[in-house]
Amino acid sequence: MDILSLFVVVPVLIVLALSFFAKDLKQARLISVVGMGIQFAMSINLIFAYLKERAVNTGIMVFTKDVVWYETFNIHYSIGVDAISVVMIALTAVVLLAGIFISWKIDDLPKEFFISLIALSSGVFGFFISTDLFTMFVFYEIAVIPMYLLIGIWGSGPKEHSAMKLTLMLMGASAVLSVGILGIYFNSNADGGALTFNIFEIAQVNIPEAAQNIFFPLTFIGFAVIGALFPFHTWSPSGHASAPTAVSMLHAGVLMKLGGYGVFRIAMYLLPVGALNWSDFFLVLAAFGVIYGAFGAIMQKDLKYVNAYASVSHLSLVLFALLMYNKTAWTGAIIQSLSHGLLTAMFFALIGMVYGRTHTREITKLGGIMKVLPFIGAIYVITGLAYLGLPGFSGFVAEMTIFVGAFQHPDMFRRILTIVVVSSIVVTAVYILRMVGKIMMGPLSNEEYKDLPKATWFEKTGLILLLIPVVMIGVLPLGLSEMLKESIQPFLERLL
Amino acid sequence: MNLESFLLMRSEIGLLAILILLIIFEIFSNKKQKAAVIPFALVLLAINTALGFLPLASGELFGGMFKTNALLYFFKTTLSLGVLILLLQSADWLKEKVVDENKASEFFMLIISSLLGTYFMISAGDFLMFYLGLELATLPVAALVAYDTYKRVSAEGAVKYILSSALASGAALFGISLLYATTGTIYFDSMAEILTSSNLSILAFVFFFSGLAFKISLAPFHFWTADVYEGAPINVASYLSVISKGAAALILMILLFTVFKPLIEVWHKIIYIVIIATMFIGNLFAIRQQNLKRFLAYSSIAQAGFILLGLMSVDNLGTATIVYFVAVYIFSNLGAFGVVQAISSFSNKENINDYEGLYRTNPKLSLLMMLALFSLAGIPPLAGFFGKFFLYTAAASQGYYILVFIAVVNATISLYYYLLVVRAMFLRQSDTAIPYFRSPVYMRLGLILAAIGILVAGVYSPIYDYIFSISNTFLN
Amino acid sequence: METIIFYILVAIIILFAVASVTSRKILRAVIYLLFVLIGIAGLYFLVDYNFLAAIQLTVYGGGIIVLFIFAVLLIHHVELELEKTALKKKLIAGALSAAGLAVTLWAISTYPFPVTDTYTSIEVADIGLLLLSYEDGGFILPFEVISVLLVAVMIGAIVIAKGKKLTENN
Amino acid sequence: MIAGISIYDILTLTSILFFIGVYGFFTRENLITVLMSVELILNASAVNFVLINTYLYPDLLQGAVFSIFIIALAAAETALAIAIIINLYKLIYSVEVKDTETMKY
Amino acid sequence: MDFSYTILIPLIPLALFLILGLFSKKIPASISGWLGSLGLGTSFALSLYTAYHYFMDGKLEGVYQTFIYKQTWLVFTDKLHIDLGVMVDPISVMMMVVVTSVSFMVHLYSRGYMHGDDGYTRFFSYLALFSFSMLGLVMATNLFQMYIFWELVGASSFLLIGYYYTKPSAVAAAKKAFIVTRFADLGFLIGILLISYYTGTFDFQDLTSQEGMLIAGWGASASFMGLSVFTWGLILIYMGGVGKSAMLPFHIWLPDAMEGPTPVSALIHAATMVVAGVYLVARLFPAFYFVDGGFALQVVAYVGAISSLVAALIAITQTDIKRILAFSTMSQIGYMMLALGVSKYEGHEGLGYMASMFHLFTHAMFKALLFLGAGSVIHAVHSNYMKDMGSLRKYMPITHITFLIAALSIAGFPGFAGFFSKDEILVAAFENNKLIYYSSVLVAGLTAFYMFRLYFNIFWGEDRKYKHTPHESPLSMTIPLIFLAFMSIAGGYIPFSQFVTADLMPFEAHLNIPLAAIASSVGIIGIIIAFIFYKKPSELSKKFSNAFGVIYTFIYNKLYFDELYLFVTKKILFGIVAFSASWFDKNVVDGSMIGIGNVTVSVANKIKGMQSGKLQDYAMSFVGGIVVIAMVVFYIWIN
Repeated sequence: MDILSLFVVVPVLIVLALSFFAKDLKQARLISVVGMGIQFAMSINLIFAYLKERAVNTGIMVFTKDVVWYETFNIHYSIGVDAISVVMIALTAVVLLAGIFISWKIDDLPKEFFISLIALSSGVFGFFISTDLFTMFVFYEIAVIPMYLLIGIWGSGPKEHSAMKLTLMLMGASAVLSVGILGIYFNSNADGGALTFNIFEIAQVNIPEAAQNIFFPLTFIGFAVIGALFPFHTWSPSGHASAPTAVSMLHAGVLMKLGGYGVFRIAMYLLPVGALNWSDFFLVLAAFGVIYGAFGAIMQKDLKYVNAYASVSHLSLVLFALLMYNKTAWTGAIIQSLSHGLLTAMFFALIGMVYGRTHTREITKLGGIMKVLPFIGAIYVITGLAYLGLPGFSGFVAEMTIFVGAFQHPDMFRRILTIVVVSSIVVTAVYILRMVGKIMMGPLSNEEYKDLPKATWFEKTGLILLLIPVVMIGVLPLGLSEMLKESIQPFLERLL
Repeated sequence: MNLESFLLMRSEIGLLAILILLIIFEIFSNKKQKAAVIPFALVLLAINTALGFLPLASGELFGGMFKTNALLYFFKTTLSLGVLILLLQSADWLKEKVVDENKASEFFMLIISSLLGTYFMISAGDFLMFYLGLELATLPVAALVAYDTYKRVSAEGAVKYILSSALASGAALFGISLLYATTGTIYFDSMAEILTSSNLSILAFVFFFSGLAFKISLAPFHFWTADVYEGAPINVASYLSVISKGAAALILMILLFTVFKPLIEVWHKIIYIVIIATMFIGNLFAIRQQNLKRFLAYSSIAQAGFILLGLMSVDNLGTATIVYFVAVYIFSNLGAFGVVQAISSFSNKENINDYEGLYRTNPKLSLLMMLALFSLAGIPPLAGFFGKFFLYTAAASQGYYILVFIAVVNATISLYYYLLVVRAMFLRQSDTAIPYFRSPVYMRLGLILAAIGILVAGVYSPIYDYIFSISNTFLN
Repeated sequence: METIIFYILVAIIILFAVASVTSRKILRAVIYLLFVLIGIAGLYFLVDYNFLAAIQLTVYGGGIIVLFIFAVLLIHHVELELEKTALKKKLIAGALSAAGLAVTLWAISTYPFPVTDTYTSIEVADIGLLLLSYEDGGFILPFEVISVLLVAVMIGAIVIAKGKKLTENN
Repeated sequence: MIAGISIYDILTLTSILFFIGVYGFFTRENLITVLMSVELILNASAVNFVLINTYLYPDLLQGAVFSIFIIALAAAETALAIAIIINLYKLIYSVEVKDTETMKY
Repeated sequence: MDFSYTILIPLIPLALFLILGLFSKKIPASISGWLGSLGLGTSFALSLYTAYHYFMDGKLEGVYQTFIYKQTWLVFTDKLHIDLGVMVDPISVMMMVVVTSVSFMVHLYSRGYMHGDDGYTRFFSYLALFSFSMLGLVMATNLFQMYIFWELVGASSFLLIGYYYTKPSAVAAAKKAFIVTRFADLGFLIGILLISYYTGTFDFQDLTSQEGMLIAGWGASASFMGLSVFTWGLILIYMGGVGKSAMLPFHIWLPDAMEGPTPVSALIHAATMVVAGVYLVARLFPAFYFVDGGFALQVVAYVGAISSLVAALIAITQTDIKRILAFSTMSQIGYMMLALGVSKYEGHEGLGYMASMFHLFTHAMFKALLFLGAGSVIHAVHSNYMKDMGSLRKYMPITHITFLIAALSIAGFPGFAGFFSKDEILVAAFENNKLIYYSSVLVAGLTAFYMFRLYFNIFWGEDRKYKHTPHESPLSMTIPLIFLAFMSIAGGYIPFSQFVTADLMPFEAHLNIPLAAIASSVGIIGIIIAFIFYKKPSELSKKFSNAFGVIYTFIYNKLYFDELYLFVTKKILFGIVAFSASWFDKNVVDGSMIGIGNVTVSVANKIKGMQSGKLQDYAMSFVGGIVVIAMVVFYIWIN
């Protein structure tokens, strides 16, 4: 078994182990935490293995493997990673492990909860390692569908409605995406070769411009919906608000990144001409989404809604950066994906902890929580500051890289858009501080909150797991950004 | 004609033998032994199915009236396997309700004879055999629909079915007669050579097509479906939705790809419209159903629309994707119907509402139901996903992207109503949930077989590759 | 002469067909149907398909019509009048049938049928041989199939008929 | 071959017969009469086969044989249909079309 | 010469922050205070050593050299990258001394002031964080590093203002400070983007070098609304400075920021962070001066002048002693700004630059002293309001004397530090811009007046009925007062023009006696008026203020700036933009997505009648289907 396939196999094995051996919550979480711990260790190992391999391997992807799956369609199980996938895998592993810690006390159907969560993760891991369109699409859908159960069974509030909306919008998008993928597939022999789903083989082909113009928007929208592109983002606030903590974490932290990743890896790479032709249109949407999401977050009353709109804003920024076709902006986009993944996961974890204790997420009802929950409060403030782009945390590095990169575009229109987008940092500060100030600071809003239980060890572990990479990226970004840039280069060359 | 070539009809002879054995059994068994017919028939059919995995040569018999080739043979085996699963799932129902009324062996006889008709229909080399096969496949089922003789809905359903199908076969027959008028032959091969596009041949085709469309339940020829499924015993509805629909889809494809190839311009347009209408109608009606049989009826209508996508690609690809999808669809639908059957025979409950909280009492059944529904909806890594995706591929290969787009939109709508059932089973909790029960062994076997099909048929690619490799056996 | 007979037969067929589908007295409708069938048998005689005509008369006249009559008698009094069909339904049905007929006739009329002068009369023996021949053009296989079919239908009919008369349900 | 009568006349006749059957199927209020309309439809096709065979393709007897099978089949179908209708009658004491509408939407 | 050890100056506070922050629960208060003070003391000592070392040996052929030690931190493009490092040049060395000295004093002082507070250790960790950030800012080698630390000081300011986080007003003030400066920083960031896009560098040396793209190439750059984009870039960068230094119109956060503990106000909102804007302009001075004929510098000058005047006027009317000091700070920073604004580049021409830096230095000392003194007073009477104070000289002699020294210094009383630095500013203004000069002289008088209004109200006047008899603060608090008092006098005698100049070449600066006389007499007049009004309780001031009526109210309410901002943010941004965004999202965007679903379901309900359950309807649709398909096909066929 190769180093990459294990990322899919291990979750599957854990799912099997869970379904056959887990009897109660204790066993279920033990199996999950051990399994995901292994997965996490594997992802750390992968980073080093990648760096080692990269030194001797100059291919776009390393650790490649190719097994014919459906011969007639030329579908292969072909895998490989570059720096981008590696960091995404690491992100997934971290968030997942943290999520399992956060779900330590899940009481309703614990076994099923962990099964769904881990099944979902296998899709995510598979998605990040695939280099075959079809395989990738398969994993993509595997990653989306367990969300329905996760939100629907373990969620709160109008969970059925939210779960349905989320699932349908995402699956609708993936349906659109499938048309795009077919379009790419049937144009992959434009230069006279065989039809193929292999991304890197298609990249050798110049798909006719007319086809690109049709299939780029399909592919782009297909992926961008999960990346919360305006106006297809509305599944995200209600979905996140209803989802249980770990699921919100995983979804906002990892799943929404599939969108940007897909756009980058497929839509832009395979349909470069279409991408250029459509870029202005989507750029305006993305820029609008940045500002719009930020303003949307200001007026929300529910903490999770605030965070969900914040995610819309931050992920639109990712799409915005991707549409800039610039190495720096792209690096920024990927760092932003990472950073947002970690930070938003932290936020959801914290919100979950507050909610678990106070049983409310209404900003107006909460206040002065820091006094009674100092650890959670402190981390909340730190997360907030990191989220609004304070230097020393990953968010700053990501945003600055995007802004500087985007501003390097020679086109005036894009630079003006960049300035518009930059101004979102103020709005971000407003809603973050409003939230932090209201719920963590100020006088205690309710006497009943006086004796809230302090953070437990597993909650602390989960949070610290997430905080460490945030600080690491924030303090020492150079290695990461150089590693990413190297991998971005071939993709950029395709566009320019 | 020697014995060896005669054995080309091995599948049919097998079924005929089973039929005769069953009749003999019925005649010579006393009242107490009647119940033994269930294992007896199952074993016989299992043997016949197992024999179906032995290779068989291609060839023609009776002056071209009977054809067989690897694809047809594969398909027959699949159908046989489907019927076996279906009978396993019905065994419990038969034991409890039917044996008492002393008509269990007749049930088998009717199913087997209908299956035999299906075989002859798809193996037909001329319109007469086709027509007889069609009727042989249809008429026993009409009797089966009425099998719940004490239920009004069953009787009503049977009436609707027999009369509607009489009209449909009348229309098809009229179409065949007009085709005969334009070509002077009832043999497929010679007709394919002679047939040209003319007003009359088109009209004849439309008449003929309506008859098959009726069997496949394509809009606007589908209306009987929901009522008949609802009225019929669950296993009969299941039979209608998988076996007769699948076989009809196959023979429609064969005829369109061979006999009606000269009319390809015309039937492509017709199919295009029909696909869209069928998918929308099936989906929109399915959304608001409460009765699961009715629900699955509409779902199967929508699925029929998907099957037809493969027709847009008149080549290996189209053939293979259709056959593959039908095979996958058989497993998925049998899974879904099997669960409905299991629950209905335990609790007599068939409504979606009744399924609320099912997961907490019967996790395995709920899980299988979810797998089956997700497979129907086309969620990976279940077989249905591959089936659907390949059908899209087939349609897209001819540039019908808009059609594919409409199809994916419909797939999303269909996901909605499949999720409604999942919602009831998993998300809801209910005090009146169906309590835990353990299904009898036949039922479990039937369900497990269906589950294996759902899980394996997609991921395990050699199945599709095999189908593809044999799918050109009837195309030139 | 043949022409005249043909037209008489046509008149019989169409008139009684119409009567058969409109008559409100059910038994009369059955009898009208019988006349239609006889008219069709007449057509067969006219083209010298005597064997077919005979089958038509025996199977239809002797079998099916009797079956109908039995059914009617089982269910109704002989004089029972059927309910009147709503006019709207009639109009829609009529319009639809007329439209279908128009399309069909138009399609037929635009088709250039070849005219052949060859004429062969057929013997019962020919048909018998054909039915039992397994060579090219033989019909032994359909013959076998239809026998299975008849058995199956018979079983089906018996099974349905032997269902208990339940008084407790409905 | 009937002197003075062309194939078009024959086909017109059978078409009319077919659509009379269809009309009957649409309008009859009684299941048995509906079944009778089906007989007209089937007969139209049977006549078609026979006369087309005679008029156009007299070399082979495909049409004629086909119509024999149609007649046999019609008989079988009718028998089964009547059994089913009587079965319904046993349950609800009616064979009206409008009494078969409990399942809808 | 090797100055690489200067890196330790910021790193020591950073280490302190990490230790105190991570183990804030574990470390007892007794240790953390000492630890902090010790650390900052070390930094201070290092800074002093650096200053000595640099100003003695740092010259090469009469020009101060710049020493840079840096490490690449993040690479953006081939040209643009962020380095982190230290830059040792006259102003950074001076700022190091200012920051570490005041910080050290504040640390010492806080040990007494914060005694017994719950978050004692947390407080010291924040202070350490701030010191680190501020030092990083002043030692920045490039624009982006400065921006990074600029943000960090903003955040530590946020934390420190909101230190009493259970107090809603403190939280509000912290938020306000952060958001207002953040908005200003937006300008800074865009300015950086603009400048770096056209020049391809962030580096201060490249940006300020005469041959650099910015100065040599501005003429060739694109222009926008008649001004070079470089000018726009500089103005935007200056916007960041305006925000941080609380100039008009971004000054509104500063008075509110007084909600923080008083030592914090002394450190951040008087001596160090708020002068970052001045420092920023000084850092980029050549660029400001040369690009577009110094247009951006004019902006700096006028913003400074107006701010200083307005702030002085408002200060007269306030009653909260910390707010008075806050407005005073604003006014004095305006002074520094205008000094920079009127300065030229070379030699004696660059007097304004030198004066600005000089004033920055002396101001840091006496303003820190004023705040710490005020803190001492507040500590004693537990109130911020003048009405609760009076005759405190009897109870708090040391505080009284040191406060008086500081007040005299800020009022420009001859012989005190403020006198010298202010005089240089007035000279520079007089030489370059008369209008600004007159306004500055007026401000000098106003300053003296409000300072002594404050002084007399606190230490003289009526003896209030104190609940607890006020007593002198402990030694830990008075020692810093004494040190700073010393500096408030002695600071003026440092020959600044020898050390800090625009073109890095020392020059001789002389006291301009006539101008000094005018200024100090204006100041003395202010003191005398204050003496008359407030030495003894009298109705005079009240009558006087009543005489101004509306104008007084207008000024008392700080020109209604707060209300204006509140209107813009609450009503327009929140009420209209954000509200309509969320409404739009919920009803239109989400509504249309849900609408698709609802339409589908309602269509499904509408068409249910098709499935009527009637056999004959089905038959009709069957035949109808045939006919329609046939007709459609024929229609296509015929055409």
